[in-house]
Amino acid sequence: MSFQIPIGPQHPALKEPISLRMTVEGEVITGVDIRLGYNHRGLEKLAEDRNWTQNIYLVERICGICSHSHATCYVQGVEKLMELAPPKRGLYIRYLVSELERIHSHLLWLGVAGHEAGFDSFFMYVWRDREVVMDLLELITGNRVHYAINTLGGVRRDLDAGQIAKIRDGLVVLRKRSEYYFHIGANEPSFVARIAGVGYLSKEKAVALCAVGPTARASGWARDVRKEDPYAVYDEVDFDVATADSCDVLGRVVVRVKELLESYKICEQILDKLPPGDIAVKAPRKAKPGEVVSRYEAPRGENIHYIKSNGTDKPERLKVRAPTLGNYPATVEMLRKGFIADIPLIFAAIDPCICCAERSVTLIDAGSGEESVARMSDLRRRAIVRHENAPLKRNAVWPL
Amino acid sequence: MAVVRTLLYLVVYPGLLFLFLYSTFCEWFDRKVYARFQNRMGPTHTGRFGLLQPIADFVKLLSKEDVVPEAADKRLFAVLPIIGLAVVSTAGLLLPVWNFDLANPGWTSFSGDIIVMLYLLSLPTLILFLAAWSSTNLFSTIGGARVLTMLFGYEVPLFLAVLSPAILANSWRLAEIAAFYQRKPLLLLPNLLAFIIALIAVQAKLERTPFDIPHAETEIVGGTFTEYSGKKLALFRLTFDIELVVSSGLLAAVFLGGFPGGAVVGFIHFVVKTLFVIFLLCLLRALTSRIRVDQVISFAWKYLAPLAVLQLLAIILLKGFLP
Amino acid sequence: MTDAELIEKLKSDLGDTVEEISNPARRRLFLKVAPQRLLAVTTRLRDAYGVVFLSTISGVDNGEMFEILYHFSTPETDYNIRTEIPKANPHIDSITPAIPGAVLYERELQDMFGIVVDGIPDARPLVLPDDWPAGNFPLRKDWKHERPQEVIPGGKS
Amino acid sequence: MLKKLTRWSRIKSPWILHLNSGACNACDIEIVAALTPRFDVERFGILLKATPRHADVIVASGPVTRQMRDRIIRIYEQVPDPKFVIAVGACAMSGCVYRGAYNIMGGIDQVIPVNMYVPGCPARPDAIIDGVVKLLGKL
Amino acid sequence: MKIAVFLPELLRHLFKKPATVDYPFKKLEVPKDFRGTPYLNPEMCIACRACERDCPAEAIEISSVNEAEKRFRMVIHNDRCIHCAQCVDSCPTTPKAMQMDSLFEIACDDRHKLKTDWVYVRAVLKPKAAAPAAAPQAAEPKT
Repeated sequence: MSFQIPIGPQHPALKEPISLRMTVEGEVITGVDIRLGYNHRGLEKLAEDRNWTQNIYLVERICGICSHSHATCYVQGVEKLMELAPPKRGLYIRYLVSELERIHSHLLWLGVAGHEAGFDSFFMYVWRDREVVMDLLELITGNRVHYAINTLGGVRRDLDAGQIAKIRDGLVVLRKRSEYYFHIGANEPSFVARIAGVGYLSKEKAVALCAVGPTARASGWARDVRKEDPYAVYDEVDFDVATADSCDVLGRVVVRVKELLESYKICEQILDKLPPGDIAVKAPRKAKPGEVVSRYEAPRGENIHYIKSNGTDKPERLKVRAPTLGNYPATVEMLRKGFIADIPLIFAAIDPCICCAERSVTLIDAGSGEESVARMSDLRRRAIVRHENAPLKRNAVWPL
Repeated sequence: MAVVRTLLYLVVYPGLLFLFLYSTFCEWFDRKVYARFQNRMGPTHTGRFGLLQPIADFVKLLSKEDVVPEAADKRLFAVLPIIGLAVVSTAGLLLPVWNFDLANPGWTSFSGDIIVMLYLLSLPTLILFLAAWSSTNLFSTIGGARVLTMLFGYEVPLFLAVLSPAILANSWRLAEIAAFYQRKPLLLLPNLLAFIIALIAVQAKLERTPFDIPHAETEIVGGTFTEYSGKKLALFRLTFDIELVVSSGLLAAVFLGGFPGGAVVGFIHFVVKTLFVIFLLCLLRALTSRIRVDQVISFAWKYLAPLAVLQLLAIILLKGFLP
Repeated sequence: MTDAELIEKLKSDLGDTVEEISNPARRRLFLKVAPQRLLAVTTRLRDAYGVVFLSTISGVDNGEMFEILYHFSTPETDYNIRTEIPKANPHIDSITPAIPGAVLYERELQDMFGIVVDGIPDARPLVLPDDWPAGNFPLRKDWKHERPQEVIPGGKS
Repeated sequence: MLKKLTRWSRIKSPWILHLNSGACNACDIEIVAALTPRFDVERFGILLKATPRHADVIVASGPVTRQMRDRIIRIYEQVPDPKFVIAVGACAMSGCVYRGAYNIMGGIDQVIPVNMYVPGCPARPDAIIDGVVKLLGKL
Repeated sequence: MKIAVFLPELLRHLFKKPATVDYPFKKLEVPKDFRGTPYLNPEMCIACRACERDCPAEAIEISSVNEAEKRFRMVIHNDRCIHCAQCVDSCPTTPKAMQMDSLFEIACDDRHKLKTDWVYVRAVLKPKAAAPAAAPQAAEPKT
């Protein structure tokens, strides 16, 4: 018996709206269809009537996990258009934040992978330790997510000695814990049984379907923008590109943990080499006409912004390609012939960031019961009634 | 007088009311220990130490709107939670906590009650399957199919594992098995392997990680319970809690030497031993990740069942050497 | 191979199939190609230069013309193939025979600009909602939309 | 007495459903972070539920995209009464930076009634807990 | 592969103090540069509208109440604010007229209550000279 199951847009395995329609026979998937569009917000159009400064914050809000990577990619490109040379110290701080963000993103992913596999203890421990890096980011930038540290021509906040010491302490803790999680992830039998051999993607397929980031690297294809097109400080620090050749979800776990360890290394080098001086230069309001292609290695893979200016204070065109979109064809390939139970794992293994891809998949809701769609006016009236009946008490304390 | 006593047995202690309270306590214990394993607090602010948390959940669910899907078989949909609750509560009555007096057994203790107990404990699985099937939701249907598939995996190892202490004790009555091991506690040791097998099988029966496949929320949303809400969900949750108590009570009675010592001491034995079993189950839950349904079946038939048979053989041989 | 050497090689190799090659920044090559020769150039680049990785396809509305850029990258350099098609008759050949991974970007191009991609294996809309009115292409410069009126529930209190 | 009991149980056991209507992930991750050991909302009996049928409180994040609008209403309808909605983050309240985009309908309150607004971009886990506490205090 | 690799960690944490913070009862400390809610320092404001122009989320609205008296009205929509502090960076005065405080627990059941509203008189760049004239009207924060 073959039937179709819808996954999403509201589904516990997905933190974001996307819809996958799986045709399954028993427990085996025979067909996959992805429908994007639930998360499509029309950002590229919006960017055309915002000025260069406003757009930093707009692109930052493409994604809440790799917010810094979008902002940096954009700022890098605009700085080239405006022919600005940010001071060294500013660049070092910018890429320190970007490596810390990679750490936060990979830790987050590691926890989510545990959660999707039903390994809740692992999830809880990883997320507990992720709070360490969140605290560091908050310390540097003033907010846990959406750091807003980039500005045209440099960064907005400087580091002082106390902060540097705290970052160093945090990195020591994180490195120790990451090594421990590597040990767990590679040794816990029930976890390994779930992820080994699942979601196979051969190197040939990965190349043909233009897979990016850790997905491609786990298939043995060593591509990393930081190495092949080193921007800013990456030709001054020493690091390796992590790869694995098992081509499955286990490989992707291994790649990400290895990248974590590389990131700690980069962070320490950045802190060691941090030069004194200014952190930013003043940026003009208008950019010269021109175009630029800006590439950046986000935690999920290559991030690419194409920016075209027409000489005004607003961009003519801003094209954003987030890594997740590039991984969808590969995901469809990986899901084929898998089990229902593997869907969340495989899907999580590309570390999907649907808001990044800013498009989305066809949803059918979880509940199949008869629904009458209430009219908007009706709902609004109800809301008003509720507001009137239930005023917020001053200093209302939750009776515990 | 006898009627009143029987009624008291049925309704208050050790019947429904006691089971209800004790099972909510066990759920709290389970959640709290699970949270502490994960370096969290767990329920804290509901009642003292969050003890009332399961009761709050239960009452809240009772007071919620009850939605029945249009396409579902309404009568079946409504009646199944009640049957499930009745079945596990009946199984609870068979526990040898209160009929400790061997010479004068109550009517709830009879030869062969261990078989009845195991049978009653496998009924909730079938009810769960029916519940999933009758709600006609896609995810529930998949959940229901997984429930049945898993049943074939864990049921045989569980039966075989519980059989081995019974054979050694030469009885089909729970109270007698318990009494036998109270006399010879050392003989509990040969059954250790069976105890582990039974623990794993009970974990699967209760659908807890790593066997929470039928309602794996990241895969098939709510699984079997996707369409249940309000009162019916409350009853199902209660069913699972009571099943947790009853099966841990069964394991305690068969593998840990029962609950000797009269009303008060026996009760303490009961609490300590069931909590110990629940602790082990909770540890198992925190320790593992969910596996796939095909892995459950192959694990059960490749390792659990042969080991259980081996254990059975060893016990029979041992019995030959015993005086 | 440096960018300058690569340009020489490309010029001698591709000849007049490429209208213009420029190199505005390090590792950024811009090739201008006529739309009819796009697939041929892409296939040639893929086979002879190892240009297999398509980063994305960007469309730009230039008023009378649509400019389409195919961003490729290789370990040596980045190739950006530019082609222009008239807005009045927006047709372009699909490059999926050469690069199967291009299908998503081509679908997006269809959605956002109303460019018809000939020979695309899967032409369904990708990002726009199901109830999107046909014939509206949001990224065209002449397309405007009206902001819905925002009603804030609750009175002033 | 019965009324008091149900009220008490409602305050003590709010089960939440997480609904993303096109958010940038930041609020979603912060909501999940509120479940993890550092903030651990299970202390208050809050559990994250997978299906709308089990939930009491919808925690919504993100601006409403055109494609999600009808689905949000359907999910809202599926939650059994009594139900509450918390809008987390600036996007869920008003659309923040996405105001005026062609595919955005505005905040959650343009589609379903909202009982509590939690500002922040993203709202910190403690701010989310604060919002939940204020909502429960209102009951 | 070993069996139960996670066991020591779990057992160790069973008797350890949980990592949970006692949040609603004990407030958390935020770092000193935390970006909370923006507020206006009306004496300093010169109504140049730089903040309004650079705000990415349309959260700041400046309208003129009375052109002759140079009375202006600024509304900060906290329900739209994304707490990026660009308004602080864009503000040309020293000390800044726009500032951020560390307040973040402002959850509310009504969006109207999240607006912050100021009516102020345009100040000159040297606040000391203008202060006596402006003082009676300025700084009427209505929340």
